[in-house]
Amino acid sequence: MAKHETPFLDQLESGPWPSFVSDMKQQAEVRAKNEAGVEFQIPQDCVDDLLGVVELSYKHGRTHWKHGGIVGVFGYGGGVIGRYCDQPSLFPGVEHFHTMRVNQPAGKYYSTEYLRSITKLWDLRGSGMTNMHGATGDIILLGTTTPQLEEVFWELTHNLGQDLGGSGSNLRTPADCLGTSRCEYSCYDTNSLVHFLTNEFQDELHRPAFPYKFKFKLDGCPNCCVASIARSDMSFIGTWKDDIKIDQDAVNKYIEQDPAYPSNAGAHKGRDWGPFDIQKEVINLCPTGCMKMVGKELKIDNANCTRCMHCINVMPRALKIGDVRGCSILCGAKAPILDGAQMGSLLVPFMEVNPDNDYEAITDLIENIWDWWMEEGKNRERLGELIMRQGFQKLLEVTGIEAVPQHVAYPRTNPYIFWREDEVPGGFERDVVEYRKHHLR
Amino acid sequence: MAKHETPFLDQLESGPWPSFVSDMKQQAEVRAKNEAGVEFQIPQDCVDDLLGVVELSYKHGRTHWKHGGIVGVFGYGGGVIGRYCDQPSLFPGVEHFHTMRVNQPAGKYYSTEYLRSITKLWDLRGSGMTNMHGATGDIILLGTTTPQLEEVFWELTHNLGQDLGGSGSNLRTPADCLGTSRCEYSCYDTNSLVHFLTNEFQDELHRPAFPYKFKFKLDGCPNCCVASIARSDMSFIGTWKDDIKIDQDAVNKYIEQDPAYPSNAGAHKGRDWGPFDIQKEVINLCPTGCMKMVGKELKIDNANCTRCMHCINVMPRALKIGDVRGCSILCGAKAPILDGAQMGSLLVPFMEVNPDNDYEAITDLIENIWDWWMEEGKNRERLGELIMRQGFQKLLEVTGIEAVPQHVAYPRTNPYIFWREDEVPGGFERDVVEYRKHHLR
Amino acid sequence: MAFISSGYNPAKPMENRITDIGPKHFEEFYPEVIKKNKGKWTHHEILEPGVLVHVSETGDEVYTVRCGGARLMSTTHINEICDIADKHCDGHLRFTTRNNIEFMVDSKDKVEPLKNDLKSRKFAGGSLKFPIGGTGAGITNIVHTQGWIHCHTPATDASGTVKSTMDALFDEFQNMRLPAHLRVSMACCLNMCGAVHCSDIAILGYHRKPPMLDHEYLDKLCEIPLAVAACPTAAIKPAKVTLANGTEVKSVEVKNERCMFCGNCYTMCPSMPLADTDGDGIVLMAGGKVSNRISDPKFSKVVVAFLPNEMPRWPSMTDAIKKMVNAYSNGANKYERLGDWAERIGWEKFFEVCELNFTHHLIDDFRQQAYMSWRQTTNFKF
Amino acid sequence: MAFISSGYNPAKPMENRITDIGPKHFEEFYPEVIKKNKGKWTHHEILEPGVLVHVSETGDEVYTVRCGGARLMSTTHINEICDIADKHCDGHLRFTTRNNIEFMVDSKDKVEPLKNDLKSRKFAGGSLKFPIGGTGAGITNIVHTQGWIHCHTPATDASGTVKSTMDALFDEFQNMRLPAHLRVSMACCLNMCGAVHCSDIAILGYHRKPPMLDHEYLDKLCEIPLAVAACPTAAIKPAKVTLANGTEVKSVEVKNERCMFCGNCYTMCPSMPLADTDGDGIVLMAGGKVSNRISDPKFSKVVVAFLPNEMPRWPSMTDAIKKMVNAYSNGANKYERLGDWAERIGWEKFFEVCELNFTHHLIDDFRQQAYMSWRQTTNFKF
Ligand code: SRM
Ligand code: SRM
Ligand code: SRM
Ligand code: SRM
Ligand code: SF4
Ligand code: SF4
Ligand code: SF4
Ligand code: SF4
Ligand code: SF4
Ligand code: SF4
Ligand code: SF4
Ligand code: SF4
Repeated sequence: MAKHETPFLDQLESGPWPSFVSDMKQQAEVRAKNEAGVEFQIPQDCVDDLLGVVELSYKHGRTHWKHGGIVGVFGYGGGVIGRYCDQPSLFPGVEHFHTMRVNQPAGKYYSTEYLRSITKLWDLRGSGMTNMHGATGDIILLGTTTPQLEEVFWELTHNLGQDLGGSGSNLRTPADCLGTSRCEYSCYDTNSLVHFLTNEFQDELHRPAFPYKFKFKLDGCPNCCVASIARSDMSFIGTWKDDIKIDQDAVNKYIEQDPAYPSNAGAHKGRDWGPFDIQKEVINLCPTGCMKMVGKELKIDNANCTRCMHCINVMPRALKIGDVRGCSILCGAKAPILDGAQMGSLLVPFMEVNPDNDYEAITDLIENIWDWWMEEGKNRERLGELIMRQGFQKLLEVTGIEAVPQHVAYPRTNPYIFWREDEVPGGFERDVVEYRKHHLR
Repeated sequence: MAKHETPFLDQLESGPWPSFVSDMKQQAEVRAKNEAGVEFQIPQDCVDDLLGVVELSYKHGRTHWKHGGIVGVFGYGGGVIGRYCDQPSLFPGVEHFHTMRVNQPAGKYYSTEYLRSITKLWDLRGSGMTNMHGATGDIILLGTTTPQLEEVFWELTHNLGQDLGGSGSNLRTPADCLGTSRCEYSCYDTNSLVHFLTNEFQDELHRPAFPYKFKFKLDGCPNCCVASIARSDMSFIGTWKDDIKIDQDAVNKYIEQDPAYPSNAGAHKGRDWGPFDIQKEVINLCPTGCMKMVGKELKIDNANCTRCMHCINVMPRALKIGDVRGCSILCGAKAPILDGAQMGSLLVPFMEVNPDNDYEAITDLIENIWDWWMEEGKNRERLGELIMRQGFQKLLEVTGIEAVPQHVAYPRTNPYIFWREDEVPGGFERDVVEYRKHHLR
Repeated sequence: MAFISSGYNPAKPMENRITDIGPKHFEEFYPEVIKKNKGKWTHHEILEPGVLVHVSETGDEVYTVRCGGARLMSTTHINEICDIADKHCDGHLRFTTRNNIEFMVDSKDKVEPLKNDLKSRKFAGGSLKFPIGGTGAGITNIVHTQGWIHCHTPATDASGTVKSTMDALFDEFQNMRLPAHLRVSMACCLNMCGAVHCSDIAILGYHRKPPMLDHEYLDKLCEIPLAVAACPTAAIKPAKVTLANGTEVKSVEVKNERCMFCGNCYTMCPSMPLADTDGDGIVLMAGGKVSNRISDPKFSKVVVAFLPNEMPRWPSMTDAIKKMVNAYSNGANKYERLGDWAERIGWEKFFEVCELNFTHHLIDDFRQQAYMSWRQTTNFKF
Repeated sequence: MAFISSGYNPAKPMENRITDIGPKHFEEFYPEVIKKNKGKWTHHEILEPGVLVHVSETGDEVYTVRCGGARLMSTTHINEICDIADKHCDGHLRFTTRNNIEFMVDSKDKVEPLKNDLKSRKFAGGSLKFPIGGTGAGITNIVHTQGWIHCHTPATDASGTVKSTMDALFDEFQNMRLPAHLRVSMACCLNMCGAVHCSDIAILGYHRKPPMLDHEYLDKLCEIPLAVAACPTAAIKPAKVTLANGTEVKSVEVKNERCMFCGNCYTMCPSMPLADTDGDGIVLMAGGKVSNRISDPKFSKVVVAFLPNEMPRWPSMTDAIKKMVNAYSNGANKYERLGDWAERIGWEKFFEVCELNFTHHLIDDFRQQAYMSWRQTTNFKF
């Protein structure tokens, strides 16, 4: 028997899509029965009460969670989000209901052994509810009490070899697409780099020293499967510098409609779009118009290709990314608070991704940027907002990067150039008396 | 013999393009000789001194004109720009050198009789130098002394039937393209409307009551030959609502390369661009892709045409503007001072241009806009800046125009909507005590 | 039940403490076939909705079966996922960046048994546990946020709006018949933890009433200068207020007409709650994208200014979304993302074919760059 | 010489005063063929550079011969224009919106005599008085401003830069061999009276030193609050200053590093001049347009941050302009405006093919909309 009636939520059990309500109900029941004999460290009926409080929100159309107090684990300034219910007497099981952010592994690959160790721990010490995964990338352990925070942390670090992720004015848990591990488009090993950066910057991840949050996201190619360009203060997007590799035989297989060569690797199989037409579907859609067929040969004018991935996506067996690989780095993406959303702006058109020297070029750049932001950033000012406030030039200056036309979509439309005194012959100091000799008042 | 040596300016006499230096020298000489026996009312050698002062600027790389004082004709707050030389002892002939702005006729058509009456007047009472025309559109009479201002004005109004144009925080002299007078593309009679508006708003043109300058420009069609969209607080651009008229025979004449049907009316004759290709030059360049050939017939999906003029420009003998004609009205264009340049933003997608009711719809709109701007505009705030500051919605509100998607290039990318209290059920006042019953602190 | 110590000693928090060890190393988690062929993949194919094969230059293949799921997940459910992975996939699996589950097997003959197993599992309430799909030119899982499950600032629920939407769009999850990827995202307030600002279709929770002022407690619970500074539109001023009982307290004053309901003040000060039954609801956005394919990434645009919270299934919202998906599906070209389609036909036509109302709310009036979104041309369609 | 009264009596300014009569009515000025066929024109053709025919539905034709000219024009020159119009055109003519002169005749046989007459006329210095051209896909007259001829704020000359540029581009005035119209505009300070903000190529005078402060006179000649308020970047503050002679005066102080040299302060206060021999010079912009044809109107972009004033012919400036015109002429498609071409090939390629340097000055840092001009994509060319 359910602890609370949930007529609203019950209506979310039907329909094909997996029902979170059904899952919560199943979990409430599992906890109630407790066949595994768990010695629950937080209220056994917390999931019942979670259902109850959410039902109340469905009735009121308002949340019933209060501001989190500052709770956390000793010495860390992040990884825990405090949360209290605003109707504790009705729902005592969720009176305290903090989440813990557990740093996910690169590429989000798991062994079941590991996952079971997490679920076991969370059954014992938490609600047994999770988010797989949080929008930043973490495993979210959803709901426990204050005393359990240190216990969970201890077990994670001692028994699972696993640390917390980020929250607060910290570096946030970096995230990546699966990269070379299972994708032929990947221009660098995202899993290795994200793991390296996460470990290299553990201090920044755990101890707040920044003006506000800071996010890294790593995409293996411009398809951007981890949406780095929209969601990270620094995004590392794989790219290449040389030519797209063409297998002309394979091109002709696509043209001949060979069934082993479906357009876009089969992504459009669900509708009959007519026979594949390389002119219409590839050449005419190439945004730079840099492709053409010469007889049976496909030609790409690579100097004019912007590596948008379209042709490669359409004909993955015929076209391959180049061999001189690295990444482009963009800065400043963020959600709309406060001054409006930003996407990342291109700072480094091409940078090597070199594990052999511990990704030196990348870490140097990161540190220059952080030095500037920590020096100049205001409280709650994201990197993107600082760039807006002080100008893109300033970012170039602090990173020692020379301005190139690649930095802009188009040059400035206003002529309001702030010349520096040392750029102007004779400087800014002038003699008004001398001037007035030639120009009477 | 020239009064001043002008080694710099002399170098601007060579080359094919008409030399302003040669013309000024010719004028200086004509005045010196004075074969017509003019009783010059300002220094006879003023053009010599003008050459001298400009030469000095060429030497210094700096202007030698001072801020103008406030000079003008009685009762008017515009039409005259005061100007004094900052080296009067060197160049006494241009010590005072004010310009007078004379309101040009619609379409800038002239009779020689009229022009000669102007030159005669200006030889007598001014420098005999002009600008034909100023960037706003006026005839600029360049250089006279303060006492002559009233004299010139008297003669203009009494003998030439001609008034001054605008300057200062006034309506400025409205300007137009030649419109139906000599252009088959014109969707309304620009000459008539510009003349009407100029006369209708004489008071606003002459007596400063505005926060800053205000400009009307009138283009007969979207080709924008008077650049209204870039240079006027309100621009009136001809357009039509129904279908482009197609003469299929003429279309085929173009396709067949009939020499009487050169592409773009011959505008590209200077280079061999190869034979005319309707697919490549018209259909593929149509920005909306709404054209196609079906056999020998050209089809236009007019509902998707944006009336960009391209196809009509290329084949003027085959394609004609529609019959339901009027104008689009855009607001707010201005130069970059202070907050950056603006182009006009579309306010009225389509408005009738109806002389029979004295263009009532248009004058009503103008007056609504002025009322708002005079009420809310800050000193030296252009209409475009006011729209930016108070929002486009405000402009719609004061003009009583309903929002339509045509008003935007794209809907807002931020969700920061300022809801008004009356739009939200229950209003903004709430009872915190009641709220706290359901949401403990 | 009795407190069980992990070993942590609150009296000596630093004793034996382990910190800064980061996440587990990914290599421990790679399936064998992934470990062996990393960096060697030559191409892939989507065999059917939800089923991919990647082929390596070594000749190896990996078959991936992708399943949707509620991101809010119990340990019971995770354990069931582990059971499946143990049975079919040598104990490995992964999650995608959009919270789908991927089961991988190293040969083709293992695919059907895996699929059959997945299809057989349902929740008691009737919904599928592991719907297969989410690949290619269709709709995949909705990236979303906490909503009424856990957050203090939402203007709507996350899990419920997502469930309702995915039910409504379920066919598109299991078919690949749209012109291109169509990504739906959800965020329950405009902090936009779901990063809905660059999605083909975005569901956003939005408040519409300025903060209530809990004057009696404000100065006690909040730092007034921080609350004042938090407001991006400078709507908040410090003020002295006389309570009903006559005491004068320090508090703040809000200029309601400057408020855009962003909730930033509430983030800094719990005595300024915004939530309201009638005020809160849904904003729909559309036309954003993230990939660089063909066109540049772009922001989503607001296409429905407000829909009320209609619990539990938000029918007006799912209706509007379906209208957009259908119009897009009918109108766009192969490979054309929703935003590119809207730009090609013009936003004026978008509203027409999606049967959505255009209102003044959709015209930007935030900051100077609003100007760029107005129409500075006569090129428009009637 | 003796004062000649017009009739105006300064003692009684209102006596017999006529005001608010507006301009002359245009109908008085129409040539006969225009008056008769207004609104009836069916089509036109550019017969050769500078020569147009417009055909009416009545069968009438009007032939127009367009001539360039310095906009700065003496009455002597205007009288000569009148002579020509009297001789060939029944005493009528017009000026175009770009300050060309148009002579119209009503039959074809009148064209050659008119052209021959025009071609025969030269200034003493050797330049043409009435070059025929300026039509179609070429370069026409340069819209420009006052410069050192009359204004108080210019950073360069207008007439001289225009003469130099038109000499350099003269072939393009008399040929129609460019891909499309190419409009050059000129403004001598950033008040931009020439409206260079939307031109294919724009020449702009620009200061690069903050205002000098004529402290001794500032308070006497200016209203300090107005000067302070004039500054768009809030670089100006009121200040007390001690002069060399020890007297303390009210004046202002300028934070140099906030100054963007707009000259707005000088417009309000003559004691803050900016002009400087070394500081002043030329900015070149490119890629703007006004017409709505094919693409929307667009702003010009800054492509050369600064070139010094090189009197009297500004060779570095005309060089850079010629490079752009040539690269455009070689690279663009028929009907493609300069800005559309630059966007198609990408601005990074524009700088390459025009052999112009890209410097940090060309990156926008003015106000928040600067952000929109940065590159938010990985789509770029190396
Ligand atoms: C004469 C003329 C330039 C020319 O050589 O043709 C001119 C000359 C001046 N303009 Fe202008 N403007 C002239 C057309 C323009 C235009 C073009 C147009 O009207 O199409 C513009 C850009 C469009 C616009 O209005 O935005 C223009 C934008 C300015 C501005 C900047 C206004 C702004 O809001 O950004 C100023 C500065 C000011 O008003 O203080 C300005 C100020 C001036 C002043 C009055 C200088 C001043 O600050 O006192 C100049 C007097 C020069 C002189 O000594 O004669 N002038 N001015 C043009 C008027 C002639 C006429 O009446 O036909
Ligand atoms: C598994 C995953 C990466 C991961 O590390 O988890 C992934 C995997 C693949 N993506 Fe992706 N993408 C994944 C999220 C994304 C995202 C991120 C997002 O949606 O938040 C994007 C950006 C979407 C956007 O622009 O809004 C994304 C944009 C693409 C594109 C570009 C599509 C376009 O038309 O713009 C491609 C290319 C293609 O489909 O041909 C692509 C192609 C691929 C390929 C074909 C790459 C490969 O060769 O293996 C993979 C399978 C395709 C498929 O699912 O149809 N992937 N892909 C993510 C699966 C999410 C899911 O569960 O559905
Ligand atoms: C848990 C999570 C949502 C989820 O359901 O997945 C989340 C939850 C919260 N976010 Fe977030 N954010 C989460 C990912 C994001 C993302 C997406 C991302 O990282 O890719 C964004 C947009 C990208 C960005 O960073 O700009 C995001 C932008 C915000 C913002 C706005 C920041 C801004 O600069 O615009 C806030 C407001 C703030 O920081 O005060 C915020 C604040 C919050 C807070 C802490 C609410 C608050 O003001 O205290 C939420 C706590 C909810 C709770 O009760 O658990 N959250 N937040 C995500 C983190 C899980 C994880 O670690 O994996
Ligand atoms: C005479 C004039 C109007 C006037 O009232 O004085 C005029 C007259 C014509 N224009 Fe224009 N335009 C005139 C200034 C303009 C301007 C304004 C400007 O440059 O400041 C523009 C906007 C330019 C811009 O976008 O920057 C302009 C953009 C056009 C266009 C669009 C061209 C394009 O490719 O974007 C056309 C269409 C065409 O050429 O086919 C056009 C077409 C025409 C036609 C063919 C219209 C007609 O059927 O008679 C006229 C002769 C064309 C020619 O000269 O090649 N006219 N035309 C102006 C001549 C200026 C001059 O002396 O050179
Ligand atoms: S971003 Fe590129 S490399 Fe990464 S998974 Fe997507 S397609 Fe593959
Ligand atoms: S990657 Fe994009 S730009 Fe490059 S050739 Fe292919 S389609 Fe064209
Ligand atoms: S704007 Fe249109 S109507 Fe006016 S002259 Fe130009 S082409 Fe003709
Ligand atoms: S006017 Fe422009 S949009 Fe309309 S059919 Fe012609 S080319 Fe296409
Ligand atoms: S979007 Fe807002 S309400 Fe939703 S989880 Fe993030 S901060 Fe909380
Ligand atoms: S909700 Fe936002 S805009 Fe309104 S008062 Fe609070 S911080 Fe200011
Ligand atoms: S652009 Fe500047 S300097 Fe030139 S005329 Fe206009 S106000 Fe004077
Ligand atoms: S030149 Fe412009 S920016 Fe500089 S002080 Fe004067 S008004 Fe301010």
